[in-house]
Amino acid sequence: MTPVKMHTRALNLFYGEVHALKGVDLDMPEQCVTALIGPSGCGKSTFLKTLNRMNDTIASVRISGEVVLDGEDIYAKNVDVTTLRKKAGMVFQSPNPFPMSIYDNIAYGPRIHGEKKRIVLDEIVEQSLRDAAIWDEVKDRLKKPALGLSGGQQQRLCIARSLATKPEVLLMDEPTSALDPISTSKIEELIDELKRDYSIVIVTHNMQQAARISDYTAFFLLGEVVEHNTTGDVFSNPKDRRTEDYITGRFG
Amino acid sequence: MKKTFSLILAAVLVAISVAGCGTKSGNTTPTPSSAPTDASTPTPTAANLSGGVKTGGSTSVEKVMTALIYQFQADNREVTVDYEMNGSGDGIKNTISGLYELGHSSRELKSDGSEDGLTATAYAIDGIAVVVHKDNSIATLTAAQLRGIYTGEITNWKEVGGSDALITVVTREEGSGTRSAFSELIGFKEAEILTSATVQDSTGAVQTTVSQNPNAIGYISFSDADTSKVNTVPYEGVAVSEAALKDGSYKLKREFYLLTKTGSTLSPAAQAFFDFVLSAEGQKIVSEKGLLPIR
Amino acid sequence: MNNTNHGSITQKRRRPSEILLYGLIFLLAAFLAALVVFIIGYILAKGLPAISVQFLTTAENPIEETVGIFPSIVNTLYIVFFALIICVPLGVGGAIYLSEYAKNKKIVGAIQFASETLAGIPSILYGIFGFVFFCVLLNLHVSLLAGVLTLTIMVLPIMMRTTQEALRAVPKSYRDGALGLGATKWYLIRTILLPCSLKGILTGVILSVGRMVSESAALLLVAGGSAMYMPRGSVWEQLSHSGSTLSVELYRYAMSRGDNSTAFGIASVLIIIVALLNLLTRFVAWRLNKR
Amino acid sequence: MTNKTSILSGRRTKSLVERIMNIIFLVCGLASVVSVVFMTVYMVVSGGAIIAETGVFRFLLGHVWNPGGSEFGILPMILSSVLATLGAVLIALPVGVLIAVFLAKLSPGKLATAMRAFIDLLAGIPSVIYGLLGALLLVPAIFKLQAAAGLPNSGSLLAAIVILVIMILPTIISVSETAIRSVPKQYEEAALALGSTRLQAIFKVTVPAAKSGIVAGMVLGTGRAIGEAMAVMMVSGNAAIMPELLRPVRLLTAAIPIEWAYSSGLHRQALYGIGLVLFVFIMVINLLLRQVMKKGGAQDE
Repeated sequence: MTPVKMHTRALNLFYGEVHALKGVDLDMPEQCVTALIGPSGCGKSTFLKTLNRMNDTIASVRISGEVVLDGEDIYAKNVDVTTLRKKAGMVFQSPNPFPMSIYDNIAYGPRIHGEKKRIVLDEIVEQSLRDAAIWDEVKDRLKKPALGLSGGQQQRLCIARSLATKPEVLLMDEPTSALDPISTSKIEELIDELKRDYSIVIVTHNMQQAARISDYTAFFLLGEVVEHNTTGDVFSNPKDRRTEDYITGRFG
Repeated sequence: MKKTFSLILAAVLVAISVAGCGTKSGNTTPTPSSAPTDASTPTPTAANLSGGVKTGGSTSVEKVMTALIYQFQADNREVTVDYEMNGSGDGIKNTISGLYELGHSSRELKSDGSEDGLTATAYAIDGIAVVVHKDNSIATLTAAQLRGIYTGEITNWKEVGGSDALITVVTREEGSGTRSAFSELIGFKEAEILTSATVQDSTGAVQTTVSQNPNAIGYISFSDADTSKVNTVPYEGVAVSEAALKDGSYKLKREFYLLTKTGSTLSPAAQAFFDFVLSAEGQKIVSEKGLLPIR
Repeated sequence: MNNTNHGSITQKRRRPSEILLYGLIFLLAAFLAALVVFIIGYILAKGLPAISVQFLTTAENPIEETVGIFPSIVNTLYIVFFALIICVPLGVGGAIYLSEYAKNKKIVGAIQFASETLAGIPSILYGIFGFVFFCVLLNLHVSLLAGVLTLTIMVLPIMMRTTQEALRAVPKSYRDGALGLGATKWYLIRTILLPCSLKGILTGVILSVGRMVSESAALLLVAGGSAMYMPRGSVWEQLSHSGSTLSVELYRYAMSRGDNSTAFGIASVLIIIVALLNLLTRFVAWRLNKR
Repeated sequence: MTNKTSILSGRRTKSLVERIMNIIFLVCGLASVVSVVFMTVYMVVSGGAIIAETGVFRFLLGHVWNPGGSEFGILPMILSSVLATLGAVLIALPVGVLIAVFLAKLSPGKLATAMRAFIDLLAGIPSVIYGLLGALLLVPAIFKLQAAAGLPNSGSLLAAIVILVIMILPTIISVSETAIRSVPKQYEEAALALGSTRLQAIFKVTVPAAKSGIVAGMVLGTGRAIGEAMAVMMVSGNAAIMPELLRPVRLLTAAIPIEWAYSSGLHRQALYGIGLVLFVFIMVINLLLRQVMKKGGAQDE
């Protein structure tokens, strides 16, 4: 079994009275893609947002249980959230580049983490855009506003922006649901390459996508992990009837 | 929604109408009894006067003029005297144009021809008091010293026998009657006034400014001087007082004038008011308000 | 940036500059709050004692030297009321034209630019224009009427802007629905647009009243100052006199007459009026989005 | 059988009413245009006389204001107005933006609404009240500074600046806060996700994104600062000399009411001239505002 990069033990989460996550135990192996699938409102995005503590920004959230990254519990008192989020980068559902130039978008991460030297930033920007497979499309207009790019390009820019902070984990919240099929396939190819360097956790509605690009799949239902196994097993012989009903499209 | 809008409109309308006509019958305040001390009969008014008298002009005569008007209206229920307090420039212009029957001014008419066609009748003598802060116990100031202070040659109180502090010169704005009278009496041209002097646009404002600034010196009309706020400085050794004004020992004084269009006759009501001002009762109010009656 | 050893997430990166910035922000916010409370508290503390029935309902009596601001309250009511009578229809009409009728860009651009310019002009310049145009040229002389007309132009942009916002807030579906049923434009305006945007117009009225009550520079020049008489004669006669509103009277008591306690009394009255108007605006806004 | 109603407009009166209404609303709309045209014409006509008389340069650049001697130089007043406005805006802008960030992002809901209500009150208070408080509290407080600087106690440019800061803060705060609030939330989320702290996210992403709104607030504040007359007249000492921080100054706006009551003839026309100069200043600022809004708008699309 490949080593585990992140795991959760007995993870519970409450939005005020709503019990969104119920005792979730999940291992996310290194250098692999773990897909989280399930009907909308099953808690998969909420779960993803606990991994880089983005839920902290929501006032009425209460969390219990353990979330461990490289052996460290990320909800411990002495954790520096900014370092955590640097280490576990996130890409959001709808592309949200900053209203700045393409260059400044990518350089934003390194700059806030103290990188000032121009030549180093240039190198990081180029490398990140190459890693996100968008360098060729933007290399001669780095100074142009990022909002001028197409939807697909913007999402790859956001991925490049996360890569620029040198994360180890990439959390992707339905990255392609707002994109056209061509851009979606580009992103999926990109994810396939990225998993060589990064541990990736991706939330998706699209089961074909999960089947194509993920190594492991976890099926969420009403805040619980119903089944978690290699993608092959989950899709070819699901153990739990509810998983089978879901992936054959009988409900949900 | 419509209801709230019309409700507010109605409320405002009611307030106006109540205010507008409700008090049409003259003042609601009790009619002022004539001065309690002497029981002189009110001056016999001519046949029951009525109508309005339009007057306007200088603000520095406000204190005495509002009292005169108030008393005159009390004696003549049907007469209303309007007093537009918008400055002597406005007063002079509108008396020439005939808008006002009577103009108010606190300075003599200019001889440069711009104010011809008016006759100025003095009805009160107002002293000009040099004032300083309550804590400033300067004994006296001579004309030369005042000239030095106001032209910026003397800058420290110790040069005139005061404590060691820079003098803050406070003066009135360009065009003010009090300022032209003061500079004439002390003997310097208005253009020579210290350019960095603090300028205030009324007697009260000068007094307020001086009352808050220990090192300040200003000049105001004696009738407005409030000795609880400021100290008056004796001029050439003579303290300002009604007696000193009367016997002429206090030199800083100027007259208040009623302006009329030369050659035109006033309406009966206006003429009655004009006579009232110069009458014994009018002159009594003049002295009650701290001025020296002309008669 | 070294990518290899990532360092544990438990390093606390305490940035000194951040603490300083947080401190500065909270300090400034606290200072402003304290300043506002002090200003209002000081004025009310000094002013409320001066307020009495006599203070509010009588005119000044120069003989017995009693103080009363009733005439200036009436002058303020006159100016506010008659200015509203003129500027509400004009403002609402103008806004309706802009949002419903205007077709060619140039007129719309001109009206919009004019409205924005009027909003930006300081009140002292309204004073000069009002004096030169209304008092001298139209021979109204320094009077409440001149004050009414000057303030009408001053608050016109407020009425137009708030009405425009209110009209914009009316859902497009209402317009399409009415027009779809064959309603004429005026019918649509009368039966749907005006009723729906009434609250917005009311907000505009309240804002305009607030602006007019606090106005002093322009009125000092245009409506002058002689508020010492109880209102008498017909409304028209009252309008043709000069007279000072509360704010102008506040200036005269504070400076020309140096009587601070009365000045603070008037200041307190003004603050109470402004506070009530603010509450009214919040109440209308609250009712607006409650629907 | 449905009877087919003809769609040709039968009743002539309906279109008449429409046309009348159209004209009425057009007239209402043009009211503002007519007002601005009349205002511009009469400001130029009344103010132009003195400028023609004394010559534009002598009027604008003359050092001496002595109406009695027909010397009308308003350079000291122009500089005083510019310095006072600049000083006020340079202080009020950063303070205003920081407080706007506090209200929009850092303060708990109830506290923010309470403070906003108070700030609205601050904005609504008549300027005369600021003048009164300034004359009674602020000016005497500055006496100590003046004494230390070896200058006589008096009203001063500093007092005018402080009063103007307090008066334009509410405008800058409310406009900046609205601008900050309208920046899409996900910009900040994206910044946080990259590991920036709360303040970094706010000051490096959200505030820059709200730049055009903040600049608009600044221009509005500048317009209000330049236009203030009464409060400034009560605290600045009104001396028509070259401006220095701790010496009394006379601003363009204050110069008008201070001499208005007793001015006549050429002197009154000189005050109109000052009004015209102010009018031109304000129009320039308004045009500036429109450019900023247009440019700002384009950048956000």
